[in-house]
Amino acid sequence: MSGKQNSAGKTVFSFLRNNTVPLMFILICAVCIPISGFSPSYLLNEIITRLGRNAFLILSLLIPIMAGMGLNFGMTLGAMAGEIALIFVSDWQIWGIPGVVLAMIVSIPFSVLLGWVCGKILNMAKGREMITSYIISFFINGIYQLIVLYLMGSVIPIAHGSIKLPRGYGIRNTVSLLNMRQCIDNLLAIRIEGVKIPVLTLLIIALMCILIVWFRRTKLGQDMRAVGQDIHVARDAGINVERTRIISIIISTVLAGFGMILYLQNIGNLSTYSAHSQVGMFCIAALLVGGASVDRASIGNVFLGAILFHTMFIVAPKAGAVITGDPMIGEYFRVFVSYGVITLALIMYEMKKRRQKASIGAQLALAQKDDDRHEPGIGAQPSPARKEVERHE
Amino acid sequence: MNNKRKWIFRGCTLLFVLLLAGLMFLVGRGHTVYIDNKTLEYNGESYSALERSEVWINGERLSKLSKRDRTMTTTIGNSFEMKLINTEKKGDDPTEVVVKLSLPYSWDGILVNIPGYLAGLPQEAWLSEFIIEPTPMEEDAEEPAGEDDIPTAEF
Amino acid sequence: MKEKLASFVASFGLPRLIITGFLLALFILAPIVGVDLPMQITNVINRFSWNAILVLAMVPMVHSGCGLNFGLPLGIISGLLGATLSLELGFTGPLSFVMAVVISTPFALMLGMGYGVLLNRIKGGEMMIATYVGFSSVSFMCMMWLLLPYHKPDMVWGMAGKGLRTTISLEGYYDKVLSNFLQINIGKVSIPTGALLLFALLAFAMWAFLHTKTGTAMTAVGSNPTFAKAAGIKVDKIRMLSVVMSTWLAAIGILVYEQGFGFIQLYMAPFYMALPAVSAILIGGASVNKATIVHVILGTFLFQGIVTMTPTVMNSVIHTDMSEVIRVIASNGMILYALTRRSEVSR
Amino acid sequence: MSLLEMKNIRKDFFGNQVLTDINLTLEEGEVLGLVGENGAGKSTLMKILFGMEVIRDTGGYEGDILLNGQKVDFKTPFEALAAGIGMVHQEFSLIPGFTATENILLNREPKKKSVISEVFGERLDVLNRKEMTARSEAAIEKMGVKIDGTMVIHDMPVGHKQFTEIARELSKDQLKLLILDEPTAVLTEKEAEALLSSIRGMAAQGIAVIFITHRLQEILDVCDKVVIMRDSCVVKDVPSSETDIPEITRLMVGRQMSSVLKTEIRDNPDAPIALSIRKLWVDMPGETVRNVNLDVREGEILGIGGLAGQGKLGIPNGIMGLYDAGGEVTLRGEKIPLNSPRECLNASMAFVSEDRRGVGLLLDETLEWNIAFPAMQIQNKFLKNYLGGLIKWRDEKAIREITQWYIDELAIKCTSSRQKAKELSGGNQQKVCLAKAFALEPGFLFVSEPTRGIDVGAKSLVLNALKRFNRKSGVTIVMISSELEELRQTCDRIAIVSGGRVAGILPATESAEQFGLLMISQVK
Repeated sequence: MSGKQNSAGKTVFSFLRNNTVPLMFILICAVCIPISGFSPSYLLNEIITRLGRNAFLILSLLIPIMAGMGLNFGMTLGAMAGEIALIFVSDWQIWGIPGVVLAMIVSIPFSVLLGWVCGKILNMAKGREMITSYIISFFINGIYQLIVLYLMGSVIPIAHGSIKLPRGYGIRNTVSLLNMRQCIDNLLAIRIEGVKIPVLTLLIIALMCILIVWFRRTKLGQDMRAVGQDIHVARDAGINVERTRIISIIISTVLAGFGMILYLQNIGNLSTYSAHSQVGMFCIAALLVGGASVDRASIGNVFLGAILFHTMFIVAPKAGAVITGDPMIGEYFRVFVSYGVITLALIMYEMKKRRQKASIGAQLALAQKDDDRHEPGIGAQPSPARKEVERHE
Repeated sequence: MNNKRKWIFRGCTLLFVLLLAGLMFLVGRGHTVYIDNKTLEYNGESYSALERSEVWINGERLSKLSKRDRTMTTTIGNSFEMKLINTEKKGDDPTEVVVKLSLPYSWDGILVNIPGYLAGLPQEAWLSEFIIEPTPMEEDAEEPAGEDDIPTAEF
Repeated sequence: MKEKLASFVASFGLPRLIITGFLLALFILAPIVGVDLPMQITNVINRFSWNAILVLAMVPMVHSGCGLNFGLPLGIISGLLGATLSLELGFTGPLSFVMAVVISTPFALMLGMGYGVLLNRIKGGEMMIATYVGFSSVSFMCMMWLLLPYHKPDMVWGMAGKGLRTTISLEGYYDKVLSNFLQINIGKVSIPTGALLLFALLAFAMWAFLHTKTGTAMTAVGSNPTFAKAAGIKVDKIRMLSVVMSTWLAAIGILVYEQGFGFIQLYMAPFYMALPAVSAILIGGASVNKATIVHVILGTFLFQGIVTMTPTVMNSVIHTDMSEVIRVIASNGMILYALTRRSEVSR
Repeated sequence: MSLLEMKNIRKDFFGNQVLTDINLTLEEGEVLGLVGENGAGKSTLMKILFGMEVIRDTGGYEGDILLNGQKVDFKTPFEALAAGIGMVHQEFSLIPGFTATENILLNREPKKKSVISEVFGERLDVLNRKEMTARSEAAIEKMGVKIDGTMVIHDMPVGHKQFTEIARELSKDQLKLLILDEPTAVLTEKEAEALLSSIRGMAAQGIAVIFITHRLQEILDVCDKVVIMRDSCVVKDVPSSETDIPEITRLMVGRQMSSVLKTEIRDNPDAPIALSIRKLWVDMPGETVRNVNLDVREGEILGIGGLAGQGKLGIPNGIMGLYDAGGEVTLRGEKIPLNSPRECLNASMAFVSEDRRGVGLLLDETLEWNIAFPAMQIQNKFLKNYLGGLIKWRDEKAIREITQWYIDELAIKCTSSRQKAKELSGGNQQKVCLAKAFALEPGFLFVSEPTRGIDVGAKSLVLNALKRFNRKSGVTIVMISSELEELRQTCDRIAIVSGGRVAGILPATESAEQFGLLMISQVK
């Protein structure tokens, strides 16, 4: 009887522990929504807009996680590739959906190149992929600035003055994408009780999800999962580990490029030098809010995360303003929460690794007790967890 | 053999993507079309402005042009179609004209003169490139904020 | 000869060589293109004196094997708390600096200890988590700067009467108190003796510490934690000590920076302060697990040299200010280089 | 024609002969049992056969390997696999989050083509799950032991993991020869039986098996012939029906003892107990200790021997606090708290670890630091006190002197006392480790595998230094070694650890067979 209760308590506890972050966010949202006083239809509208805007970007993070490379802070690279493509396309004056499609095509070579570089570097820094990919995003940002601020218009031909800085080269701080603004969102869009649903965008996202599911079932997907779980075993089995890892980063970068283009077509203008700088951080935070961890993430995490994170994002400033009378508090609060959630997820991941190690000692002590009782029996079997843990150190 | 087959497939895909890109260049080219109702001087002759001209695009009225008025619209692709409902002189009955134009690829802004078009003049008389003087915007050319940016609210 | 050169390049590191060469070229170019060299040198020395202690703060954690302290902002926050409280409590002039140091110390110790406990629980993942601990604490303090009951009129927003301003002028407080202390002027070059002296003092203390029993233990922990454990060292305690030291030095470092700069910068300003310090010490020759005082001095000088010299010299040469971009590429490139080296401890 | 023939195989690691003129033949469907002490050369032989990279990296091997009469020389394990040789290693090579089926067919999955894979290459083929299930089931069938193909590895009992590995080898159609390296070590009795019968089944299907184990009964049960190795040579190659366990044991460990050192061995049963160990368990990966009781007498050198992986290394590592441990340890009547290296060192115990590079040395620091460090930290030696002891300054001069003294005393070959530890050879590094322990002037010393990986000359120097230290200063020493001969030369009494427990304690003068029997008594 008590044993049953105990095990039920344990399941509840482990459920709570494994889902701390999403539960915390549900709580935050539940408190903030009534305080903010937004109407449900407004909220719903905003959430759907933001879901359509961001889901694709967040999806791009899944594949490196599958390949065991952690959260790809280098997705910023894809975002930059997308931005470069958009600058070109808007200089060529290709508008509307053709503009978006062309930008995606143009972004591919840039993304592949950047992803390849990133993958190469990460292969040199195994075990600290995350901090390295994080620094790579800064480093490439420098190169991006060099290209966009100094080379475009002077070396790389840019025809239109409207996107160039007055000095004759370099791109302006904002490039208007008015001519492709929400072109995808508005096509086939339907309104239900004042809530606009961008059907085409959602279709594209759904297609992407199907692609990811399909990808998991391919040989390459299987190899990535193998590499992600145990790099040595995968190598012994003849899988080209380095190449597989590079491919996973390239795919992620290309998808991030597409995601950034979709994101910017919704926003309608491009902040040339800052649009990408926070994108990685927000996407990673959203994914983690959805209950993903450094080594495990699913499509469900993406959507749950996008919805919860953006609900918080919408209501926090207003709620903060209502509570403290200062709208900035809410602004800072949501920034704090984004960083806090990443910090928490990273800490929990590292602690989980340590906990696994510590549990074996406890098992041995237990076996010893059994041993005493059954003396002089041959004794307990080596603990089954043993070998796995050794390998994973 | 297998390799060859692989490269054929890859080549086809690449070709397809490039063709798609090319197609996008054609169908996605955006233009701004300016429609003028002004008196046109051509070869010493003068074609006077209409009393009134309504410009309809895609079944919606864009604007109503009086004498010396100008309106503008944007269009994607190189073919452009509009319907004009013209009143030549005060008191005249309005006449309907459907205008179909093929827009030159390299021009961003295109100026169409209605009186010239209606008079059946050669194309170079009523179709011209419209260049906006790049107005020096007061946007500061300072360094981008870059990494010191505060995370923005817009996301 | 060629081999010797190759081995020198290998040991010194190509990126480091490029950066040193670049700075040398700048110094040579400067007089040719008509830049005021004495003024530039004064600038470099001044900026060196502002930043050196922040770079010095990297040393203890590198020594104890915690890696590069990307969590520097945590220490900076303690310094900012000390600074603002010192002003709020009405101290002025040099005394306000002393009080800022005194007040920030307990904050640095407390935050450092918490940070140390955390880092001891996540051995192996220090650098990434440190980065994000820094970020979260900065964004948390953004709220606090608004909410904490500061009242001093020259610190808070004029309209609301509460909430600290983003930048607070230190005029009348400790603006340049160290720099002007015993300042030496040789021709056009002026040397901020006081600030340099404080750095020298702290650097000496650090050097001395590394020669004591505990300092030796710290180096051993960084060099081989299992060896240290087998030799009876409480590894966690030593690591904790190094984290606290680093945090405290960061607190002092930001105060010295402020006295040179003349302003307290709040809110998002400490956000990316770790990166320049990290890349400076790496440029100086440190690696993820080895760092000395020489690396600190050399690195700060090289880094600040590039930061100050590039804008002016580049501007005179090509009439474009590419310094920001060059700084970003050089400093982050240096960090990348260090991260991708196989960790230099041979096992 | 034989399936496999190995002729005059020789191999040395940097001048250290590990295989001498090995000859071996194996017929189709034959089961060969390979036995020998650790370090006898079994695994090196198998590595050569399997084309492991480590062999080529260390200069290759001499002699010929003939497979079906054809000379082969595998550059990589993949070539060996292609030629029909499969090997199940001691450590599992399985992906924990995959099912048994996915692991069995790892990187050999049947696939289906699609338009996308035509463009982006065959890695984008979709896996053919149905075919995978069929193939893995066929392999499991072949093995004769029932395991669930859909079960995820990390939920499996250890035995099933082992069977998954074997099934993986069996799923390769070209498999002709299967090498099993101590496959029963992790199995329960029932599972081991199942495995043995499946080996017989495989043999019946014409697959030859090389079976390495320490459980001699298994060899006799299942093998057609036994090959016994000792000291890098094959000492006997007999049909298993013509031999028995005592003979095999004797051949495994038997050796003529050098009579020179025998005289120095003393046994003093009346000496007081120095260290008493009760109910010790240690969680050291691969060297688990369970319920060890052991008494060490004052002034003796006690040897601890046993086969690798049986837990002998866990004992000192656990007591000295390097791995999680539990139980009771008393030194001269005082209880020593476990899991605290500091307390042990304070109680004047010292430890020379078997893991020189990982635990024993600060590779990037000077010899001075290495030798003086523990003594400085534990006993405040080599320090100058300033401000009434507030500042404890490193006394570089004293450190240099003591280092120099040990360099001379132990004949450490180095350029100076400031040379970095990583630049020394293995034997000299070991001497530095000893010097580090001696500098603590301990009352009780653990020495773990003092001669591992060092050449013969250095070996006797190190062992002599230990013996001298014990005899001169009367320090009690516990020496752990895999080499029985070395223990018998140096120690007074020898405890044999088997299956994580002390199987017995014998005087060093006892015959090799006796030790051998103890070694395999509780092997699991």
